[in-house]
Amino acid sequence: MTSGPLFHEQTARQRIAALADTGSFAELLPPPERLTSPYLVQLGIPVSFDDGLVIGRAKIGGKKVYLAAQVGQFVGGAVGEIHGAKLTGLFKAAARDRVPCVLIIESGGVRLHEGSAGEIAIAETMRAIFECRAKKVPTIAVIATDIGAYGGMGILSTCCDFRVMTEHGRLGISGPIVIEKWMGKKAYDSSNRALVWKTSGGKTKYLLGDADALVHDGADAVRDAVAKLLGKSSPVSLKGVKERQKELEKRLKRFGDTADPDAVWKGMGVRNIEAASLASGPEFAALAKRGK
Amino acid sequence: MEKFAKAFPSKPLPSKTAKPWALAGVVGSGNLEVLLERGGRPSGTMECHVETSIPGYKASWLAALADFAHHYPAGGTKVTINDQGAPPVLVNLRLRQAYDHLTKGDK
Amino acid sequence: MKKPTSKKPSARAVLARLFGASAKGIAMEKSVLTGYATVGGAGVCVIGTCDGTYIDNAAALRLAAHVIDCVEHHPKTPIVMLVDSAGQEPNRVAEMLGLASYFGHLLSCLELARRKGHKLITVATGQAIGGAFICYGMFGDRIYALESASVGLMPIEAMSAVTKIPVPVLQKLSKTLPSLEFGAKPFALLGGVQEVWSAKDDVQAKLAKAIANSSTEDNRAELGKKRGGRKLALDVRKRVLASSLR
Amino acid sequence: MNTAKSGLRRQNKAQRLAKVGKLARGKFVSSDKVPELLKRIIEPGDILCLEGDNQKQADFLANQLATLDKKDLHDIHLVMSCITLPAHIELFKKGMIRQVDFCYAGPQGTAVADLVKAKKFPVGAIHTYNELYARYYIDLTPRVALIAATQADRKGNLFLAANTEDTPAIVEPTAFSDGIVFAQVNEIVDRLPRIDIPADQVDFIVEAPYPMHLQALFTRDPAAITDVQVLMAMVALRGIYEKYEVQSLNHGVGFNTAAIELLLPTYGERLGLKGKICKYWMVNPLPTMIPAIESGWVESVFAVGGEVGMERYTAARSDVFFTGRDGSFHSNRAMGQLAGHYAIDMFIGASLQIDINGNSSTVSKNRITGFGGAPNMGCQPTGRRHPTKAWLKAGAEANPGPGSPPGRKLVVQMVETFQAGRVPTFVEQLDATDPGIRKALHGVAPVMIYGDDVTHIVTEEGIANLAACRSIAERQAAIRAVAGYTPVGLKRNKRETADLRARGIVQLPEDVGVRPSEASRSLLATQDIKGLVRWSKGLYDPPSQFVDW
Repeated sequence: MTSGPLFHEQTARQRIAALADTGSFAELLPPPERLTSPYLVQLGIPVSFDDGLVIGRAKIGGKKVYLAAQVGQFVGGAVGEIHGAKLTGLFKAAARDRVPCVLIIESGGVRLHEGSAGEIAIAETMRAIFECRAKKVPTIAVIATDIGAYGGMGILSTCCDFRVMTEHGRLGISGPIVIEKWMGKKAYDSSNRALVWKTSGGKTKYLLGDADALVHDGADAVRDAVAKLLGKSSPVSLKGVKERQKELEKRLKRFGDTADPDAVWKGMGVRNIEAASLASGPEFAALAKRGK
Repeated sequence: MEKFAKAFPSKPLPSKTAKPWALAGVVGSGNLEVLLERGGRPSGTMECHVETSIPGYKASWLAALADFAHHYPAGGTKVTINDQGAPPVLVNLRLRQAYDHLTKGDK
Repeated sequence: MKKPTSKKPSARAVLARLFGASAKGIAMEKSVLTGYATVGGAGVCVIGTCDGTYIDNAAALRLAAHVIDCVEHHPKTPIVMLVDSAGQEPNRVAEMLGLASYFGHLLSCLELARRKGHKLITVATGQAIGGAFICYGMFGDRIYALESASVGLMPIEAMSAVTKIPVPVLQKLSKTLPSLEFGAKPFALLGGVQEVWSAKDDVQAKLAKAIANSSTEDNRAELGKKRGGRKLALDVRKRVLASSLR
Repeated sequence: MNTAKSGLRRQNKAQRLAKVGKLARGKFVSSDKVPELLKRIIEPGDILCLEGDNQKQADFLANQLATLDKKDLHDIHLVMSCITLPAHIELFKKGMIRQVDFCYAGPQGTAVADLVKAKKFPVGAIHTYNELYARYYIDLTPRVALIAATQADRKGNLFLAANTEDTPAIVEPTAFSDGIVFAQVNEIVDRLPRIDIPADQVDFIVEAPYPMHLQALFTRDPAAITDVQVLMAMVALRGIYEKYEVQSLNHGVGFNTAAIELLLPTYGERLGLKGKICKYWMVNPLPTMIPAIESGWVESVFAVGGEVGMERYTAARSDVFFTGRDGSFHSNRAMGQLAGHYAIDMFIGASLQIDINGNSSTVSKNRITGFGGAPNMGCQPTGRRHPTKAWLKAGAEANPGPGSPPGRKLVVQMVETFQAGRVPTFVEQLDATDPGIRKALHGVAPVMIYGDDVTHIVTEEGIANLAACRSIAERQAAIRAVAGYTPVGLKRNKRETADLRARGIVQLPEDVGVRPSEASRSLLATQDIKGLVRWSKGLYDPPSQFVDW
C-alpha cells in the first residue's frame, strides 16, 4: 500500500539526499570539520559533528537551492550557538546569492543547554529570512515530523514565504506537555494524541491557511511541492499585511472560543471528519475543498 | 561519558573510493553516528575513536570494531564515533552503512 | 497575568520615564501598549507589553494593527517597542488557531515598516523572555534593556528543571558561558542587547540617541564576539558565507 | 461401613445460599450489596477463583472483595490466572490469603516480588494456563468463582462477547461441583446476542457500575518496530518459515513477531511464500495481522481472547476468525492453549533472558511475572501423533533416538542480544535461578521455556539451530555464536563458530539469503496504526491511546 521510505522516518541526511537532484548536494561545514558544541561537551552530553544541522548547496529539479535539514533526534533538533550560526549563515548566503533556501525543520526551538545564544541566533536568522524575502528570494520551510517546528523555530517557520507540511508535521510554539503543565490536564491532555494532532498538525494548519501545501509523507511528494514553490515568492507588502490582518482577525473571531478542533475543521469546510482524519495529503485537501 | 581510541589491523581500503568521508547514523537516544574518513593514515590499520554516553562497555566496543576491521578492508581509515547508548548491532550497521557510502557513494 | 511586584515600577511610571508627559498618548489595554509619543521632541510610534503579560493571538493582532496604522499614516516615524512579557500565551486554542502565524504576521508588519524607512528601537523594560521577546522585541534594529529587566531564554532554575542538569552545574558553567546566565547584562555580552540602561541614566536622552544612531544592519553577532559572550557564532556564519561562495 | 461422602457439598452450598436471603432477588444482586453478599457466600478455607487474565478482569468483584476485612474473609486459597489489579495485591496485604496458585503477574510483578520478600505471598505454584485450568478439575476445584461477562439476560444466561477467554474453564468445574458462580456483567438485557454460559451454571449476577477492565494487550504500534527487528524478521522468515514451510503457528506478542506479520504481504510476497506458509493461526486478533489477512495469506485464526478495537473487523472477516451465530468474535483460552500445544507447527516468541543452555525466563531479580500460555505452546508435545511437513522436517534434523517421536514442534526464541539500556539478553545464569525466588516456589525455578524444548534461537546476528546440536557443549557454542557482543557472546571461540556455520547449525543473515543493508522499516506493509486502519478499510477501531489523527 505504501511505497518507498516515509519522509518522517528518514534522517536529515536521507531527506536531503531524497530532495536534492542526484549527486548535487555539496555540504557546507561538513562533519570532518568537527564543529561540535562546546556547551554539550562541558555538560557531558554527546555531541554531533554537524551540531544537528546539515546545510549545503544543491539542485532541485535543476534549480540551484540552498538546502538545510535539522536532525530531530539530536537534542530535539534544538538550536544552539553553532547550529544557529549555520542557519543564519545559510539564509544570508541565500540572500547574497539570490538563491532560494529550503529548510527542513525538525526542532523544538532553542537548545536550552546553550541558553540565550540559540535564541539570538533564531532572531538573527529571521532577519536573514526577511532579507531573502525583500529580494524576492523564495524561502521554504518543510515541516513533516512530530518533532515539528516548535518554540522559536515554530515562529521562524512562519517568517518564510511558504510552508510545506505533511499530516505528520506539527507547527506551534508551546508544546502540549508545556501547556498541560501550565493549564492543567483538563485544558489540554497531552496524552490525547488525536487532540494534539488536531491542534498543531499539518491538516489543521493547512485548513487554516498556515501551511501552503499538504502533501503525502514521502520524499517525492515533498520534492514536488517544494519544486513548485521555488519559482514563487511573497515579498512583504502593505496590501499583503492588511489582507493578512483581516484574515487573522476573522479567524480569531470565528474560532476564538472554540475548544473542539472538529468544529474548526467543519468551519473550514470539512464535512466528513472521520474520512478526512484518515485521508492523507492531497486527498485530505480534496475532501476539505469538496466540503466547501 | 567514556572516551577511548584504538587501531585495529585491517586490509587496505580500495585505492579508489567514491568520497573522502562518509557519515552514517545520528546522535540520539539509543543511536550513534559514525564518521569514516580516508587518507593520511597507515594503510594497514583502521584507527578508531569512540565517545560514548554509557560507560563500561569497552570490551563490547573493541570486539565489534575488531570484527569490522577484520571483515572489511578498511585499512587507512579513521573511524570516529559519537554514541548515545546504541546497541552493538547498530554499531555494526552504521559502520557498514558508512563504509558503503564511502566506497560506493550515496546509492 | 502577573501583577507588578512592589519593587518594580508600574507600567505607567516606566512609560513616563521613557516618554515624559507624551506618554499619555499611549493606550494600555489588557497589558498591550499602543500609541504615539515624543522622544527628544520628535514623534515616535509605541507598541509594547507591560505587567509581564502573556502574548496571545489578540495581543499580537493589536500590535500588528498599530504598526500598520503607523506605516499607513505616519511615514518613517520611528517605532519604539517596549517589552515586558513572560512569554507566549500557553493555551491550546491559541495554538490551534496558529499563534505562531500571528507572531509571524506581527514580524512581517515590522519588516514592512523597516523597509519603508521606520527605525525600530526595542527597550526591554521588564520581562523579555522566550517567544515573547522573539515575536517582536528581538526584531528591532537596535535593542536596549533597562538594567532591571529580566532578559534571556530562561532563568537557570527553569533551565535545570527542563534539562535535568543540576543548578550548581549550570551556575558554574555560566561563569565561563554567559549564554547560560539570565539577565540584561549577560544578554548584552552575547550581543543580544546593544546597551543596558541603568537606573541613573537619563533614558529619554538615551532613547533619542538610540533612534538617531540606529542602523538596519544586524550587528549582534559582531557585538557578541567583541564582548566575548558569543565566541563562535560570527566565525561560523562567516565560514558558511565564505565556503558557499566557492 | 459406608464412609463415602455424599451430598455434603450440595448441602453446604444450600446453607450458603440460604444465608444470602433477601440480599439477592433471585440471581440478581444490586452493586451496593456485593460486599455483604461476598461475606455470606465465601467461607474460611475456601478455594476462591477470581477471574482475570492478562486482558479481561472481574475488576468490580475484585475491588469489592478488597474492601472486606480479614475478620470477614480469611484463610482463602486463591486460584486465578493473573494477578493484575491493585485490588489483588490488597488481599495479600490484608493477610486474607492462605495460599495462592496462579499463572502470571504482569503489571504487579514488582509488587509480587515485594510481597514475596515480605513473606506475605504464600505461593503454591506458578502455573501455565492449561496447567492451572487442569487443576481446577483435580485438586484446585473452586468453591466460589467470581467471573466477568459482558451481558446477562433476565434468566441469568451470560454473553461473553469477544473476550470469552478463561470463563468456561472456570465456570464448568465450579458449577459441576456444587460451587457458587457469581458474575459481574456490564449490563442486563432482555435478549442476548448468543448464550455462552447457560443460566443453569450461574448463581449470582451483578450489573457492575462500570464496564469490566479490558487491556489492549496485543496492540503493537508498527511505528515502534525498529530496523533491527525487521532484519530479524527477515532472517526468521527465510531461515525458518520458508525452510520448514510452517503452516500453522502461534506468534508471541512482541514487536519482533509483529514485524514478521507486517512483512508477509511485502517481503513474503516477493519470496513467493503466499499460500505456502502462515495459513493457520492460533493467535489473538492482532491488529498487525490485518495486512496479511487482507492480502489473502490467512485461512483461519483461533484465539484465546479478543483485542480491543478488533470487534468490527473480526466480525466482518468471519471466514477467517471464529465467530458466534450472532456473527461476533469468539475466543476460548483453554481450547486455544490446547490447540497451541498440539496442533501447530511452530511457536515463536521472545524472552527477557536466555542462558547458555537455551533456558529462558521473564523473571528479573525485582519482578516476578510468571508464565501465562507461552510454555504450553513453547514445548514439545510428545503426545502428538499427526504429521506435518514442518514437524517431520524438524524431527528429522533433531535425529531423535529410538523411542522418540519422529517429529518436533518448532519452538523458536527471537531476541535481540541486548535489551533497552544495553542490558544483555544472554546470560550465563538466569535471574530466575535466584535462591530466594526458588525457595518461595518450593524449589522450582520459574523457567519460561526449557532449553531442551527450544529448536531455534534467532538474533540479529543469525540463527542457532539448537535441535541440530549433538551435545550440550555444542548447544552452548551455538548460543554463544549468536549472542553478539554480550559477555556470553564475547566468550565464543572463532574456530568453533566457523565449524558450526559450516554445518549449518549457525547461520548468519547472508547464509539464509538476507542482506542486512536491505532491512528497513520501509519493507513493512504499514508503518503506523493509521495504516492498519486504512488496510482494514476502516473496520479496525484502535484504542484512543493509539490514535493520533
